[in-house]
Amino acid sequence: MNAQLIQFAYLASAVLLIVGMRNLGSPKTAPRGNLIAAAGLLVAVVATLLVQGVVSYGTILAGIVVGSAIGVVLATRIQMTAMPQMVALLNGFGGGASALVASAELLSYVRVGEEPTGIVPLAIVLGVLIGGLTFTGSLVAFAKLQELVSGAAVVYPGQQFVNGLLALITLGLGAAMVMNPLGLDPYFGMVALALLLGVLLVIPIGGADMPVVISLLNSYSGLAACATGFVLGNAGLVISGSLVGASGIILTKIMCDAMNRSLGNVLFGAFGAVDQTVSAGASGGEQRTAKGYTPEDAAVIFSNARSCIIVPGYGMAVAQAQHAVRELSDLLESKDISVKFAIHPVAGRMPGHMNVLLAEADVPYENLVEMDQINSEFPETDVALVIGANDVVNPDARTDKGSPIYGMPILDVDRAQHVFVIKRSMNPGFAGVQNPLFFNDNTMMIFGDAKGVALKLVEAVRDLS
Amino acid sequence: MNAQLIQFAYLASAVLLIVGMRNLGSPKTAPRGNLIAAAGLLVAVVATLLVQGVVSYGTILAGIVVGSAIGVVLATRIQMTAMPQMVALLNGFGGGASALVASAELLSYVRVGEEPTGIVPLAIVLGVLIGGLTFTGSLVAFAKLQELVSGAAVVYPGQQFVNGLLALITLGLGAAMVMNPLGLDPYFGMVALALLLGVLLVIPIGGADMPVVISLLNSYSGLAACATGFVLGNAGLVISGSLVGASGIILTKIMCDAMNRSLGNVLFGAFGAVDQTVSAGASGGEQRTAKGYTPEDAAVIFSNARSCIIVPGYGMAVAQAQHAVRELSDLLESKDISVKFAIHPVAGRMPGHMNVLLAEADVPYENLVEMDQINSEFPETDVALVIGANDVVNPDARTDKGSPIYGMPILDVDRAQHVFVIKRSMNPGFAGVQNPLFFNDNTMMIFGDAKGVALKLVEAVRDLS
Amino acid sequence: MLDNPAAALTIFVLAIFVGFEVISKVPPLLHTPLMSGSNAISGITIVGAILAAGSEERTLSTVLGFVAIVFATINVVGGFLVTNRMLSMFKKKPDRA
Amino acid sequence: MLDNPAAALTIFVLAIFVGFEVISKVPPLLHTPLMSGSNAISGITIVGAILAAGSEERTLSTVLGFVAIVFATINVVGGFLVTNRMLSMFKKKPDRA
Ligand SMILES: NC(=O)c1ccc[n+]([C@@H]2O[C@H](COP(=O)([O-])OP(=O)(O)OC[C@H]3O[C@@H](n4cnc5c(N)ncnc54)[C@H](OP(=O)(O)O)[C@@H]3O)[C@@H](O)[C@H]2O)c1
Ligand SMILES: NC(=O)c1ccc[n+]([C@@H]2O[C@H](COP(=O)([O-])OP(=O)(O)OC[C@H]3O[C@@H](n4cnc5c(N)ncnc54)[C@H](OP(=O)(O)O)[C@@H]3O)[C@@H](O)[C@H]2O)c1
Repeated sequence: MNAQLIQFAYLASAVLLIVGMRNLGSPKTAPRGNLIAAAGLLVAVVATLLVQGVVSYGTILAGIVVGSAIGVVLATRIQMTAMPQMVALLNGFGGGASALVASAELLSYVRVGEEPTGIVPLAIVLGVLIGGLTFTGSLVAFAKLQELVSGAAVVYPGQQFVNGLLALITLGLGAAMVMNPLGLDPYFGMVALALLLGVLLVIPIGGADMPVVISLLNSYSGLAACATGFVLGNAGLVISGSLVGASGIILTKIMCDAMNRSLGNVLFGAFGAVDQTVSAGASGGEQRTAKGYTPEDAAVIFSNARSCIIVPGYGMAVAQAQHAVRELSDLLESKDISVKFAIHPVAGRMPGHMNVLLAEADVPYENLVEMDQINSEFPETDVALVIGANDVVNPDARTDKGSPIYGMPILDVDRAQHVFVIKRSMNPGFAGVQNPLFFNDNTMMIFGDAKGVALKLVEAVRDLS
Repeated sequence: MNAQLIQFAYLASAVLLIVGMRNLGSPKTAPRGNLIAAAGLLVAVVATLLVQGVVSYGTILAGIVVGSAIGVVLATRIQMTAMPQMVALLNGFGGGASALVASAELLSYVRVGEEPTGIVPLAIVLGVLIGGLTFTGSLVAFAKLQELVSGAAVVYPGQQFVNGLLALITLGLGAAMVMNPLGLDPYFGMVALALLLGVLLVIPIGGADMPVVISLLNSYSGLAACATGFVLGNAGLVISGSLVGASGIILTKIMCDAMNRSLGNVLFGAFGAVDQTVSAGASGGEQRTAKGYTPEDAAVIFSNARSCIIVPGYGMAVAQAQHAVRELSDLLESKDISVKFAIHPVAGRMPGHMNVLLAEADVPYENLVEMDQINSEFPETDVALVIGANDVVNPDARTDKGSPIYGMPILDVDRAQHVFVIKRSMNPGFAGVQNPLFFNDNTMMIFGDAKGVALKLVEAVRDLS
Repeated sequence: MLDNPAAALTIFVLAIFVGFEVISKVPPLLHTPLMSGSNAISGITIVGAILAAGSEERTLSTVLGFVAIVFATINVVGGFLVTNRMLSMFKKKPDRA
Repeated sequence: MLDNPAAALTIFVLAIFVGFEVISKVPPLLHTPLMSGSNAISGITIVGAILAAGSEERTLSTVLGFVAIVFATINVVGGFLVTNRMLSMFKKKPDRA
């Protein structure tokens, strides 16, 4: 096909990707948006197959078939609660592919003996570096989330010094390559170090901070694709890569803001390792006990309630309790109790995680209300039902300047008339701090697994009427 | 300066323009946004002065000095009520400049005897065509708004056929030029026809529809700049031109939506000529009379009111009544009456026109409330004070399917406890339709010039207490 | 720089997207200054005018270029100044409220 | 097409702007599908992989290209499918309400 035409095809593909992303902005148009974006990618692939010089269709087809098979299996088997690790894994493959492409280009320059010019050497180095780091980093994140390895932050003395040193050496090797692109020794060193750095930079980050890391790595994988775009002089790659780069950065920032932590603190703060003990001490001076209640106790209160706000958290995801919760909410609605769901931006382990789980359980999305919209409603609400959430409902974030989560915006459940909290124990949540909510007079703790308790609540409410 | 560097300067300039436009999004950052955009243009100009081959600095400086002097005088002398014609005039100059640049480029190709290639001939034709049309069209719009000529729509039989024919011939000449860029005969014909078309296309449009036309011409002037960008192979021009093109289209669409009319109807409907009589008949079947009241009557009602919403319209602008209105609102507030301003998107003769006038009179912008936000408040409001507005408060738009403004979103003043309407007579507004609001039992008409009546109201309210 | 039509078109399309996204976020409150401000930006064609007027020889092209500079400068200077004048009038509520 | 670094950079910068504007409009409700969807798009690098794997000779480059195709395809196919699965779960309230 005419080279010009192919470039217009890439432009069309980029437009489809942009239009698709725009359609992702509303639940009504989002499925179509996803299809449009996929069509955009398809256009790019088809256009590429028509590039002169692309001839080994067998190899290409084999690769696509193998990749598609794996992709289909992953996408259809994965449970909704496991989305964070799914995204991590896929992201790793994307980064790895970019690193491989940049490497392949370098090797063919070397084979032909022609020196790359202009921005190409730099782009090759960035593609290999960012892509490689994304690859191993994402795999470690996956392993932590899938609990193949411990999710705890792995820290040791001098860690940041070692990482800093390695990063410097890697950059040095990269610079050497830019100077002399055809010398392969620095290349191999750089690849090895980039892969190592991906591991080392992610292990000190606690399991629950993984989504921030994944989002950041997602941004990186976009930038790596962008770099290969510069290597190949392909505007389609540059545009799509930039889109992903921007998207990842924005989501990272949203998560950090919603936790009131800086990105630096997430990446280097080793939250979930040292901090935990320190902070648990901070508010745990006096030793108070919270009273446990039974689902039957709660049912009595429900029988007089007119309104209920359900606050789901990470525990609901772990317990796979979304369907039971949905059942409960249907039951309450059938008793003329208005039910809404209050969704904190970082409830769970991924931004928007709770929305997906509840949508899976057929909760209509109009009932999923964002934090800012619903906070004013708690004082007029009879029951706030907290299911496996902890940090996102910790009033210390509002009042206790000493708390490590001070300043994090929270859901004001403590202002509701009654608060029920379902969790298994008095153990703290991800941030490792005690939650004074549990000791309030209007709080009833109902200990147990989220799913089990939700089902018992259903029974108890049903029995009462 | 190095050619590459200059291109990076253009990129920097484009980034400044984009960032500037983004800052225009909020009243707090907008003044800074305007400065950033101006800085962006300055960067582009300076970079251009450093281009090799640019040598006649005397000529350039002379042009800039003359242009700046005129620009400064215009910008500082113009009254806020005359903004629509000011924008029209400036816009005409922009379009004219683009047409001149495209022509100059064509002439230098001809002089050198070198045939332009690729997209350049098409870009030249588009630059001349769109730029020329924008130039004369904007000047006619200016003349109508400034009342140098009658604002009425000029229509004659066969008008659209003639215009269509001329447009076809113009396009034919353009096509001839693209085929044979160095033949100058079609060029001169095309220029003449483009200038003529600008006039002919705008005269059938009524004075009050001018803002839509101006906004559309604004978009055109951007596209003309974009075309010269393609002619010169200058990305800075392409980017900035596209920004303006997009901006004009969006504003045009907003205005059409707010009037519930299609762009085609605005451009070819000759609103303000024929329709007027037809539609006046439509709702004027029975002959009712509205009762006139004095400002003193109104003051009595104000003495018992707690809340007032002021609805300004075109009449307030014409009467230059904004300062008097501000005085009235201050007085009412000092009597513990809450005062808000309800701003209809097309009140006045330009989108956002009322906001600028009231801002000029020092009304804080938090008090200027958009239609969608304020409509629900009318039923709980004691007094809706309509000042020189008519169509934007016509309840027929909600209820009378036969009305030409049926479907246009309006301000629901008729739902307030009392409605005062200040205007000079029972004459209809721009759309030429009677307004049943004036005959409602809870409506008091106060006839007179908006400024005079507002000042009398101030006195009367003051005297009463 | 834009010898390659595909690159030029790509830039054009992306800029249109940016324009639509950025402009559609501007609230109605500011539509008049937005109109005059974006109008001023269309004076960017002054860049082309300088290139046309700036060459050594005095030909018809440079004359057209000179007129174009005057026109474009009026548009730019007038546009930004009047926008600035308008914007400086928008004020927040003073403490009296 | 991007032989000219300025054009390439211009496209990059504009695309970043488009990305920021478009993404920041997506509501929190849809952040998880947004993440998986944009993740799938990063698989666009499959284009580069095809170019690398597609040449006639069987060199180390084509082998790397083959692996890259597999990786990128997993990313693309898995990403879009799982996003689709998620999005198809988001439903409006049925009439019962
Ligand atoms: N969403 C994101 O994007 C994101 C990203 C990074 C970090 N984070 C962090 O993650 C945290 C999210 O807050 P969150 O309130 O959702 O969760 P959380 O604070 O981590 O608390 C979850 C609670 O669920 C309980 N739980 C665990 N398994 C359970 C089960 N099977 N049944 C019942 N309860 C169970 C746990 O208590 P028991 O052990 O007593 O049962 C725990 O206290 C925040 O600190 C946030 O900063 C979120
Ligand atoms: N803003 C835009 O962007 C835009 C664009 C295109 C079209 N339009 C159209 O313009 C109209 C705007 O509606 P509008 O309600 O603001 O204006 P309008 O419907 O045109 O009515 C203005 C009223 O002000 C009165 N008036 C004129 N001079 C006055 C004076 N000196 N003192 C007191 N009253 C005076 C007139 O009545 P008397 O003669 O009896 O005094 C007239 O009825 C709409 O039809 C809209 O579609 C607006």
